[in-house]
Amino acid sequence: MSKIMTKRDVIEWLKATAAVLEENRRYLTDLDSPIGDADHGINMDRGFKKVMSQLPAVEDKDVGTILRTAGMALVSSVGGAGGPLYGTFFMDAGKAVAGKTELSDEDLVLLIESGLKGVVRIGKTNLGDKTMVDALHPAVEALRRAVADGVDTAEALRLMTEAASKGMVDTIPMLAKKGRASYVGERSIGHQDPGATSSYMILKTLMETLASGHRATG
Amino acid sequence: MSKIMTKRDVIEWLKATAAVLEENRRYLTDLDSPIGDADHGINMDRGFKKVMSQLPAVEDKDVGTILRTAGMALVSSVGGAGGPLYGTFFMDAGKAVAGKTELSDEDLVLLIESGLKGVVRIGKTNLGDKTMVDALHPAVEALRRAVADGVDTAEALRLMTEAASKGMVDTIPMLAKKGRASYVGERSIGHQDPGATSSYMILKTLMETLASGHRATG
Amino acid sequence: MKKLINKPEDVVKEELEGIALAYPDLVKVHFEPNFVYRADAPVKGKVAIVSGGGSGHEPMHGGFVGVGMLDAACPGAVFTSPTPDQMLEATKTVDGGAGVLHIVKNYSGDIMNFEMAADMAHGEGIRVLSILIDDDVAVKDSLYTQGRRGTGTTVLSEKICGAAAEKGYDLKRVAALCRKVNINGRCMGMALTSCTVPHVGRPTFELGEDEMEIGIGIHGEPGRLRMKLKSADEITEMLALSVIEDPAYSRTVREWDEAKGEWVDVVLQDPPFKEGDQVLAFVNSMGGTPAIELPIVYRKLHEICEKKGLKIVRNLIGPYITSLEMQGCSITLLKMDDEMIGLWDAPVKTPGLRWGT
Amino acid sequence: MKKLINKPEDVVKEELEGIALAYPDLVKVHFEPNFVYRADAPVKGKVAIVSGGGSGHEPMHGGFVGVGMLDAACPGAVFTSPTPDQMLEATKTVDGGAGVLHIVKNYSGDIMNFEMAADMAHGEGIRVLSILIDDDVAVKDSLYTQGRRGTGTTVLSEKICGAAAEKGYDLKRVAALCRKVNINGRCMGMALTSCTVPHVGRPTFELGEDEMEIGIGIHGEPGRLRMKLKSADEITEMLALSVIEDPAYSRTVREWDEAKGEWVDVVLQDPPFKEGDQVLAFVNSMGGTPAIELPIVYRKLHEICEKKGLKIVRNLIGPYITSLEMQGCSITLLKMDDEMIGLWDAPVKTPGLRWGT
Ligand SMILES: Nc1ncnc2c1ncn2[C@@H]1O[C@H](COP(=O)(O)OP(=O)(O)O)[C@@H](O)[C@H]1O
Ligand SMILES: Nc1ncnc2c1ncn2[C@@H]1O[C@H](COP(=O)(O)OP(=O)(O)O)[C@@H](O)[C@H]1O
Ligand SMILES: [Mg+2]
Ligand SMILES: [Mg+2]
Ligand SMILES: [Mg+2]
Ligand SMILES: [Mg+2]
Repeated sequence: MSKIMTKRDVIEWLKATAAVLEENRRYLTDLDSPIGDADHGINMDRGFKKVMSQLPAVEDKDVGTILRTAGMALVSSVGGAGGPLYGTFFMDAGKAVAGKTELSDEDLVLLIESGLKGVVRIGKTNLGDKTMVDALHPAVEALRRAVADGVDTAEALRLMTEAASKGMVDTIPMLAKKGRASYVGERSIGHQDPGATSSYMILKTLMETLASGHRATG
Repeated sequence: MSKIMTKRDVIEWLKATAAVLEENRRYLTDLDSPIGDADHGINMDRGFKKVMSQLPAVEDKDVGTILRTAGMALVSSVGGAGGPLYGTFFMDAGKAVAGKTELSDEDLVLLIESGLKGVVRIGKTNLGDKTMVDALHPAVEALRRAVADGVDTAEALRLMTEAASKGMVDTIPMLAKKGRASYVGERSIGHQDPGATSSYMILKTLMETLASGHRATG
Repeated sequence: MKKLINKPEDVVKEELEGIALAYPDLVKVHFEPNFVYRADAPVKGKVAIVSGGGSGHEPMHGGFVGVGMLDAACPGAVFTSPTPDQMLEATKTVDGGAGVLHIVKNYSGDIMNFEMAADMAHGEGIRVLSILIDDDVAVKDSLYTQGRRGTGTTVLSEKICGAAAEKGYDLKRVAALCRKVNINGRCMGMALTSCTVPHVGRPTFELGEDEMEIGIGIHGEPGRLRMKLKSADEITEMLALSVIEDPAYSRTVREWDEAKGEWVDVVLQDPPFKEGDQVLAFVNSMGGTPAIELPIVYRKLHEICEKKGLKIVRNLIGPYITSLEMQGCSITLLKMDDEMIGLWDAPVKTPGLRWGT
Repeated sequence: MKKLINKPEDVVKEELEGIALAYPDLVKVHFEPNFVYRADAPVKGKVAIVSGGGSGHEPMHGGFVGVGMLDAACPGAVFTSPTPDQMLEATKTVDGGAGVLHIVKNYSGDIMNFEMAADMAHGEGIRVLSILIDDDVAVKDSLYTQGRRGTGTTVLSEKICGAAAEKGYDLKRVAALCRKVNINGRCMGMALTSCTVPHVGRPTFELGEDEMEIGIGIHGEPGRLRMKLKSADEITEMLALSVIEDPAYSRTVREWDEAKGEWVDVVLQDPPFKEGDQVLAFVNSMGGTPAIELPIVYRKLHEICEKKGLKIVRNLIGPYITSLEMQGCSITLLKMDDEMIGLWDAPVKTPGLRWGT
């Protein structure tokens, strides 16, 4: 199985994610206004800034350690729902690929799937609750299927991102059943979930990182 | 000396004043906003409503009693600076014409002059302090001079009102030295004093009452 | 945005610095992770009570740390639940050997962060029990959603349980008492204006000059419905009747089972209010509503309680659980028994609530 | 206008009704004329303290009636001094035979109405002394104007003199103490937003989104100057330095001379603050500024006092003398001596301020 993602790619992914979330701080916060408490972008930006500050200490470590460190940084700096959920996503993803310094297609599926499972375990989330899981779950499914079908990595990641995007948009008509959005009941309908949106951004950034990474390394 | 003002005229004056102040409640309050605390119109309206409620009980009494009753009603219902000042104006005016049921020109001068003296005593006010005294004082002077000169009543009252109006307008460029307006210092310049304005209204109403009263009684 | 702040990102830190300087006899402040704790912590042999939540609700929770109330409070960023390491550190700092009760408001974020902290504390051998506060009757359904938010009853539970801990109740008894306070308390709030999160810089929602929002939470999250502005009497009636007439409410919450050493589901049911009940009436300002308006609300609430046969035996009126500078109010009624009345009356000495000696 | 009220003309009446219902153990309310008085008044042999002023500054004054503070408070209409008959009735109701001190804020309206009331009380054979509070350093000149307004120091004088009366000070001594508090206290305030008088229905003044008003009074009257919005640190520095660096201030006030049986002019001079002074630092919310922001101001004030060699020995932080829902704050510093510290610490039990037993 060919290695498609190096340790350096993982670090690039986290860095690029930090940049994307900083850029979208306002947008994610705005999404969190009508159905939440107007802090999702602020929270994610604060969290990934903390991740950035922790990265130098583990850059030499394996992928698992890097991801777990990122997760712990998120848990200890984000707070809210996003902190434990994204913290667990990265900690559990890290545990799944512990010790590795390069990842195959299958490793990547395992990584993301484990992250998703962590979110569901902590959040007790069901599909259709209008949360980040509605973006993460179809994305994991799409990636897994593509990899199983032997689709090439770039295309597999494109399919994953497309599924995340569709899942994100599909949260719009949903009635929220988890998180703050559930408090506004019917009024949650018609708004895109901020967590699903940040999840889509994180996965899209993964796709882009590997695309440019592969270009760079030929 | 001919009687120019009956007990009924006094009551009509007070009633008409109540109506005028109700009508100008907002205007006087607005004048009190930039240099005061936005309540002068509210205060005067509340006070003269109380006067109205007390009038029936003293309608049969002499002018002095009627005016003192009005003054006491103002003292006990207006509060602020306006309450003691206008209350004293009417109480002292009433004391000056105690026992009378009809007033001559000279009585009227005495009435208003006594009221003004009461205001100055209570308020320790100097001319030019940017207060009601700046309308009342020139009005009293004008009325006194006109009466001394033998000018007919209607014309004397017109001169009084004209002087009050000029005094009122003259407060605009003044720097306030008494009352709340003094707290804003230089910023009081350029605004017309609300108390001078209500004083002008009260005197103008007196003129109009006697004009229409004289028409009515031929 | 008009606020007495410096940089938005420094609000919580500087607020804590001010608290540390202002009340050194009552509290100390630990930075990174941030928490406020009793000046004399740990109090040996006393059950410690720790709460926390997003900032912006002051005096809750930091202002309730002190003798007879909380042992520690963990402030998150504005409107954002604190992180597990704050709660863990606070828990370790105030544990006097008799265990620690976490009072947690029912928000996904708070629950997840507090659960993580409790798990870590258990791992370090500290006894921790958690009780959820979920009293907001504006949130109707609990079957498929997060269920009710924790609002006004939180303050009351912190006072009553704090007094119980001071009196020597053991951990299980304090937890049982807290559960009892929660199922006997119900709250509903409304907003005349939005609030502005410092980091965001604009009001969280826009309300027309003649509109208000009913069933609001404490985070500037929108309420259940928007309507034309009404009079204080009408608003009070709406809130009070929603609270008083709320039917028996049942939900499943997770609590730590010490015997089993795991989190278990517990079904709790609120007994509805009924004629003859003794209640504590809590009229709360959302932060921007000034003191002149609250007695007007209390006056009507008193009348309604009387009509409904509820006897107000204690009250609390003021800004105690706020939403930054939001104008509006909430009404909380808590059914009281003699034990709770005694504990309510017990001395308390915190920056935000103080009586007795 | 967004307020929790019914009809504007009923605000004060209904507020008082609410207070009567909420605090029957502490205060009673008399209607027409309106005043709030101690539930156990008159207290035989104790000097009684009566204050009053326009409504809209809650908890001042009605919220400060109770054991250890005021015996009665007379609320006028919003921002309008009360009438003489209110003060007269209140004075007669609470006089326990040891005389009554009127604490009067220096506004023409308050002075005139209180003087009339005192004269009437004297006429009825009641001993009444009056002390003016004029502490607002925003008002510079006193020679040709009304002089400084009475602001933050009012609250502090009511607490300290209330404790002295409770301790058995006689009338002259309580009055002398009040005079001492006044000349040792200075205050300055600012506003981020205007307030809206219920009867008027619109903000008293308009401030741009990036403007603030410095040297504001407590009645929505404009301040001395308007400027661009600044940070909490800069605002605190402006207010604190105006207070601390205010030079010796001298003015002539009128006081009742019992021996002469007439009002006499008394010249009073504020001693400037100097290094080594012990002070009480009072950070006050104008009503709409929430609790999260005040410690940020206190933090900077503490730093400045330290730099200036002033030692903060006591503090008070919260909304105590407000301007309806105005956002903003005021800073008051009061030079303390041991007598004043002891009286500050003495028990107080009122709706608005409570400690000790
Ligand atoms: N139980 C849950 N399971 C999965 N995701 C959740 C859950 N609760 C909330 N979320 C996600 O968290 C997002 C909100 O995150 P954030 O605004 O950072 O936290 P908070 O709601 O505490 O302010 C929501 O948009 C939603 O996607
Ligand atoms: N010392 C004084 N002498 C004469 N008039 C005064 C004095 N102080 C205030 N006034 C008058 O009172 C008016 C304000 O009255 P009002 O608004 O009812 O009272 P307040 O200032 O207490 O709110 C001023 O416009 C001024 O004309
Ligand atoms: Mg959020
Ligand atoms: Mg006025
Ligand atoms: Mg949040
Ligand atoms: Mg006034």
